Amino acid sequence: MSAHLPVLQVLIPLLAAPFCVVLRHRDIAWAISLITSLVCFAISLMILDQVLTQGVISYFMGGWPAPWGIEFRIDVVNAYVLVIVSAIGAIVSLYGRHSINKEIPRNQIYLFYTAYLLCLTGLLGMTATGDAFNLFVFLEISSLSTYALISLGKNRRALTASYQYLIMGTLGATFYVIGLGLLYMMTGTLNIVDLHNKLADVDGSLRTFQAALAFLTVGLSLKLALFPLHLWLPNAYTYAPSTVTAFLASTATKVAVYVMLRVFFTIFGVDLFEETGVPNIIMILAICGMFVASTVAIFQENLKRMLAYSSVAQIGYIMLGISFLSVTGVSAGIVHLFNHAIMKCALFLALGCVMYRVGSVKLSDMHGIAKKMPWTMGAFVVGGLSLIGVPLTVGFVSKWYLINAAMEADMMPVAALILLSSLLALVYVWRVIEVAYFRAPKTESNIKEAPLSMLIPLWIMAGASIYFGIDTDMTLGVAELAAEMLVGGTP
Amino acid sequence: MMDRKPILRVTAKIFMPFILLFGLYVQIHGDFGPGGGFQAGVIFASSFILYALIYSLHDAKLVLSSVALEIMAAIGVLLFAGTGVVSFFYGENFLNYNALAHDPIHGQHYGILIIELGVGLTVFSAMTLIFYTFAGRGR
Amino acid sequence: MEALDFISPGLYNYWIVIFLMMAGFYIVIARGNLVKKLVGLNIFQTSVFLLYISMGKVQDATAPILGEGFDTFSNPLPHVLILTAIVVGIATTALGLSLVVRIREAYGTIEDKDLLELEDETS
Amino acid sequence: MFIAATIAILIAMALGLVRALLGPTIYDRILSGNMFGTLTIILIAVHGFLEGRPEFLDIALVYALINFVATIAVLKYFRIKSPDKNETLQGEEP
Amino acid sequence: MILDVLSWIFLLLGGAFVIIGAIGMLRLPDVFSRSHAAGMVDTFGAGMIVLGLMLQTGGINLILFKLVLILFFIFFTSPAANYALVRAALADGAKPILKEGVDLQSSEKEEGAKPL
Amino acid sequence: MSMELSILLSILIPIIGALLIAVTGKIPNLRESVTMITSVALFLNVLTLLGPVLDGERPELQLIEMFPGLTIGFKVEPLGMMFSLIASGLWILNSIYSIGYMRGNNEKHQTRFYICFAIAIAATLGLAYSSNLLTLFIFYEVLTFSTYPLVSHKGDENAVKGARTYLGILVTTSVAFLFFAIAWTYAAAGTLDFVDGGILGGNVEGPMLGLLLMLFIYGIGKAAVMPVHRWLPAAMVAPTPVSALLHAVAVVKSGVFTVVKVIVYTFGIDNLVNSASAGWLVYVSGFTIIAASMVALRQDNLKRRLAYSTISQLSYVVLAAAILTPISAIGAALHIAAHAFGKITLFFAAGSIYTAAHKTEVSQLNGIGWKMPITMTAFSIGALSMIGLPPTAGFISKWYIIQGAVSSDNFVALAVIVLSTLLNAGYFLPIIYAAFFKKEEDRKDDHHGDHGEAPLPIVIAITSTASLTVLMFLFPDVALELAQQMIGGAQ
Amino acid sequence: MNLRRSVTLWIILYIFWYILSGYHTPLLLTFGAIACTISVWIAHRMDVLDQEGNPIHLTLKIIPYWFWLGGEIIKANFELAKMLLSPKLEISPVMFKMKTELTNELDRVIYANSLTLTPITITVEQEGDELEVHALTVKAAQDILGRDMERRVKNINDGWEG
Ligand code: NA
Ligand code: NA
Repeated sequence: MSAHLPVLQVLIPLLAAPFCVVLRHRDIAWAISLITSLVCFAISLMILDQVLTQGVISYFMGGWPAPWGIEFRIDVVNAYVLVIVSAIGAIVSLYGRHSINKEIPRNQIYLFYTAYLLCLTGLLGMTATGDAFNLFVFLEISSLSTYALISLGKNRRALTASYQYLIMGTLGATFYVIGLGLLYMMTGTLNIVDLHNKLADVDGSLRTFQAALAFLTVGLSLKLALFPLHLWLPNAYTYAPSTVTAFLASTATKVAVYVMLRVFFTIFGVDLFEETGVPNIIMILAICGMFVASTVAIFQENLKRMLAYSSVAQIGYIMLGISFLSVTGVSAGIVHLFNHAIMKCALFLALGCVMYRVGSVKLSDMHGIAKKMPWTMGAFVVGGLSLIGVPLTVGFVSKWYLINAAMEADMMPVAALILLSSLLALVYVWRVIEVAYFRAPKTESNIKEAPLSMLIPLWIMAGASIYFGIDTDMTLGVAELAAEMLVGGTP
Repeated sequence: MMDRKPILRVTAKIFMPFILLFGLYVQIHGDFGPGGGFQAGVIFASSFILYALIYSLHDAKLVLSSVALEIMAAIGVLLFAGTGVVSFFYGENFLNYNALAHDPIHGQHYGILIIELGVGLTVFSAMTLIFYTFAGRGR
Repeated sequence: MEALDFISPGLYNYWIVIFLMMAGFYIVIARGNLVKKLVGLNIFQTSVFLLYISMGKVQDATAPILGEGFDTFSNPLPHVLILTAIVVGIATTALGLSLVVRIREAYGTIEDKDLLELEDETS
Repeated sequence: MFIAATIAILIAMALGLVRALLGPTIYDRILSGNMFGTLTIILIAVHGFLEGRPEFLDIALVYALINFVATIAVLKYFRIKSPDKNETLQGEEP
Repeated sequence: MILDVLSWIFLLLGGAFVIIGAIGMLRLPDVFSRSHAAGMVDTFGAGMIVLGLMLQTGGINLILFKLVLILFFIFFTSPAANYALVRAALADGAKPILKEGVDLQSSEKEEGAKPL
Repeated sequence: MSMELSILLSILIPIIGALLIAVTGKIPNLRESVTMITSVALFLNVLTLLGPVLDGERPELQLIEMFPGLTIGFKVEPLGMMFSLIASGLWILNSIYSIGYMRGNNEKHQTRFYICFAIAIAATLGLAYSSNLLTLFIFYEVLTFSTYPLVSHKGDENAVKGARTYLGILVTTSVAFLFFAIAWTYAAAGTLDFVDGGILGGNVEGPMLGLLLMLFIYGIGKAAVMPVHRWLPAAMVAPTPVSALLHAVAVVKSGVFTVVKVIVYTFGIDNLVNSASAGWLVYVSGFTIIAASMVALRQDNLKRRLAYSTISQLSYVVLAAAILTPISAIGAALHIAAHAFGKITLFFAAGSIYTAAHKTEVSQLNGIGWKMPITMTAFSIGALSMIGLPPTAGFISKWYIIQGAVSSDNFVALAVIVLSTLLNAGYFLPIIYAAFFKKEEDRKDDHHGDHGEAPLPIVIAITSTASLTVLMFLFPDVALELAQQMIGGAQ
Repeated sequence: MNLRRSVTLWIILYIFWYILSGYHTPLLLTFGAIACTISVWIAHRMDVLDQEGNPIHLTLKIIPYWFWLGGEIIKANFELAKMLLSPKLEISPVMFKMKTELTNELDRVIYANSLTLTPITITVEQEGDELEVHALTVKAAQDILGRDMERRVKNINDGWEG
């Protein structure tokens, strides 16, 4: 069976989803999604192992060779992303049961798990596939289920948030398909590696490449919420059910970034990509995003919204790293992909616990909460420190690499800007710490610590954001391999 | 309601069986041209939606209930993905149907037929379901 | 026929594509009514279908289906792609519409402007 | 000759679009939308001939069906959804 | 050859009527009168073009049959859609622009029906 | 006991202490006993390292290697040895004093106070033993954050405002400048280890070296070189034991300690002398000395006057290091110790006056010397040390600094020292004069008119620190030996 | 279930299938049979299998009517085209209600649709024996009231009792 791992990775959640519909019971649906996501995680680890030991895995649907058949092609880069997505998926499933039972109407819970599994399918599919159009299909599977998941939020604003995301997301996906269509006209293929090979022979003007790349970039930027195309994100993250927010924040945008890496480095290649001038634009937008979003985050009263803006800023870091076009920079971007997924997951899971017990994640409702929920807030602090980039947390590792990439490129001011924006992160994290730890509770209430079934996944993530801040062999090692491969131009 | 709209009702009545059959035709002949399942699903769903529009949602649900549709959608997905899995057990890649019959040509045909059936079922039930919720909520 | 070259397949298509793109995009951005935005979105997506239709003859790839007495299509790929894109488009529209219905239920309006006011009140 | 027909259809589509934009009532727009749909079907059919791709006829048929269903659906939707009749009839919101 | 010429004539005629109908859409004063023009495009214009295509199929075959289906479909659904539209407009309170002072009764023949 | 274990214990003992304090928080006597035992144990543990270090050994402990070239590790060198001795030794006295002060003033949140205090000490020792800049940076930040609750201890609006200024300035400068400088150093030298003779020689040159030095100096906000001194007066909202911690035991000492370490082990004195890009530092620190003294002259609030005195005294250390001669470097090291003993005495005295007489202003101190003879005698000894007169420690350190300035013909430095000595005398001698030779004014609204000496623990503490100030003058051998060893390596 | 109508519908559908299919292999023909059965079954469930929904009784007589109607459509279209192209848009729209003599609901629908298919007149509402018609010219309105078309529709259905 090990030969079929790439397709099983995507197929298992897809097959599991209908069972949730047919069986209809919320606990059974939860059990299905938990088992499925654990299996997915195991498979992703096996795939990573295979890739690291045997090199690139190529799997052709139906046995037809490229470019006709759809290929699942897994190298270090996407093996790594598969691990991230499925790990977060497993943690979130483990965590979600109580939170979902509380936040979602009873008769819709089985639909929630169905949509969740479909979303997982889409994200894993996007990552695993080697066909650019197939990627679009998976993108839409994940997007559609995401819209559904967001709309399940309790507040009625979840509906408008979902609608807003639907409009922006669809625009993004359509831009992507247009860009892809232009590439297809030039090359006649949709296979990513094939595209790379054939683009080299196309003697089109720079204009045509720019046009195609522009469409692809704008489309993907919408999906990954690159400033200033992030407008859908704050509402979506704020009003979605807590579990969904945690899942989306740590997977959806990450996968979109991965796709962008593929487009930039695998399809176009560093040289052509650099020639188009797009990297400079991305760098500027990334830096603007880091500052604007962090600044806005400081003024948020709703913590989910605060973290949402922080995500926009963090995406800025990732894109900044990529825009350096150097091994160090791209490594920084890729490792931050992983690191940010972990820390944001921890943070949103912590907020999920607060939501579960307090019923609100507004700062004004959290005075002195650390006394009542020490473990939850402890994990929040760990995540927050990581967000700031404090040494011994994952956030430090990526920021260190990022700054080094800037220094390497002789861009001292950029390095300084990275640090200054970390200060903004410090301000918004500190606001929470001060309120949670140093303010007296407004009213006497009998808020208890969150249940263990939520705390354990939360602390797995919090622990991971410390562990991988100290032991960087795995994350950095793989990220560097991936970056070398992408920047080195070997598809 | 239905008695007051004879023009629409009669038009729908005459067309309904033909639309349904056309849907099935597209479904079965899908393997001669790609994408049959989807088109068939759309056509089939359109006929149900038309029926619900001209008669009523209640009437449409009597013909096919939401629960039945949800289960059909699920079966559709299972058919689609499950067929591919079968090929594993013959040591072939996912979606490789050469294994499904004695000779590869027929194997592929059966495979595609079943897959398209899955797609058609899913598309049909998903579209109809969405319409049901949409129309059911709108008053 | 040379005078009419501008409408020969390969050129006039692109003008339509561009026009539809612009029109759809404009409607999505400028319209305040949620349904109209969806209509705009659909028009925008339609431009993609046209784009893919107009490249029907780009390459001479053959269908990966084994022949059995009947001919294979010259290049079925765009065909498949369009259909897929249409499925996605329809699914998106349907989901969008059901969201609009629920928004109407929750807020009593589907105008952007009114929604913003209502949200400001509650938040 | 196919091309002449194509041009005619495109011109008609453009004129229909003008009406759709002018309105003034929602029904004018639906009417031209429906006409636009029919013209699209014909265009697909003619285009199929032009390109030697008769399989486009299937698409045309499906499109015709959807066009019809969509028109009925939209009419039903808008009639139900306009508690204030004058507003709908004036079409354009201020 | 004759079929060809006939086909061209149908195509041109269809094209012409499609355009004329579209012009009618623009010129006519209200949604009720415009629906006449729309019907013209939907049925006659479209029908002529499809007829023209039918003559190009070169014999009785599947393509011809599908074109017939399209034709049938258009002819059956167009009046229904048109009716649904006009009825909806009327029910919504739209007032048709009518010529005033017309007395259909006066010019009526003996055995004719009476307008209510 | 192995030396590795001693190093580890130096950090672990206060942390374990903090945990025990948390556990025993409900029983004040037990809690305070834990504090005392911990501080004594720590001091004894630190003492075990002194012998080997004096014998020329440099015990090392590598804790974590995050990635190649970036480690969390410790290495005890003479300067760090001296600093750790000061910090752990003064902690004992400060604990004694704290018990008297906190109980005497009925302060709230005492458990939190002792916990944070212990953590701050742990951070200080970690900082003192750091073998590289990154480790140092981490403990530097831990120190900042662990002292925040101490500074904002009173919890009223004023305290929170002051604490925020404290945190804001220290963190901002450390992240924006210090961390940036560290990253730059790493990018240039490929290592962050403290090495005899520095690591930057040949890597960064000319004006860039000056710029880097500037980033370090202003990044080390704890050294309070103007204009980043604002946090120090702002932190005067803290209770007196905390002020003592800030001014004498840990915080500002960490600042100047870091400055000396960076100049000696990162830049290398020779390297800086050769490149002549450190000249500006003499002026900047000189200006700070004079300006802060003049501000101190105008302060009526006793603690504020002491605060500005600290700013001025810290710049002595910076100036001494900036003179860039071995002798002045010895002076710098000695001045860290001398100022520690002197200033803690002065703060203890201020707190003692507050506890016993509830007086905070200089103008209220007329005749107080007769009511609180021990306190005011100790105060006088501290003041003499600040001015640099025998028989106090301040004389010795100042002597070395002057020698350095003379030997390098640095007349600017010399002039600054002479002028500032006059100014120091100008703001300290009037206090002593008023305390002993002016008559107390009769004030009817003063309910605390009748008071005697402060509580016993305070008296014990203050006597001990004053004695240390004198003892260091009489027996400067150990301190001198350590300081010389530090320089010995650099030559 | 109306067995006669079900069977006839099945047969008609199967012919439809046979023509559409093009590939007359046993497999596809079997599929066709299944498809027709499913369609009839659903149609039955939808309750569309009555004389309105499956008007097989009209098959022969309606064809001459179609030819006649075709002629009318052509005439009316040219008339409307002339009106639309003339610089002065000479229209005189009228709308009126009338009672039809047709007794059968299906006939009424055929009549109403025929009116709509020929330009210049459209049916706005048809309910029971009452018809509301919009005409672009007074003359067209008067033609309707002349009842020529109505009689022809009545003829199609002559002799059949529903
Ligand atoms: Na008519
Ligand atoms: Na008509």
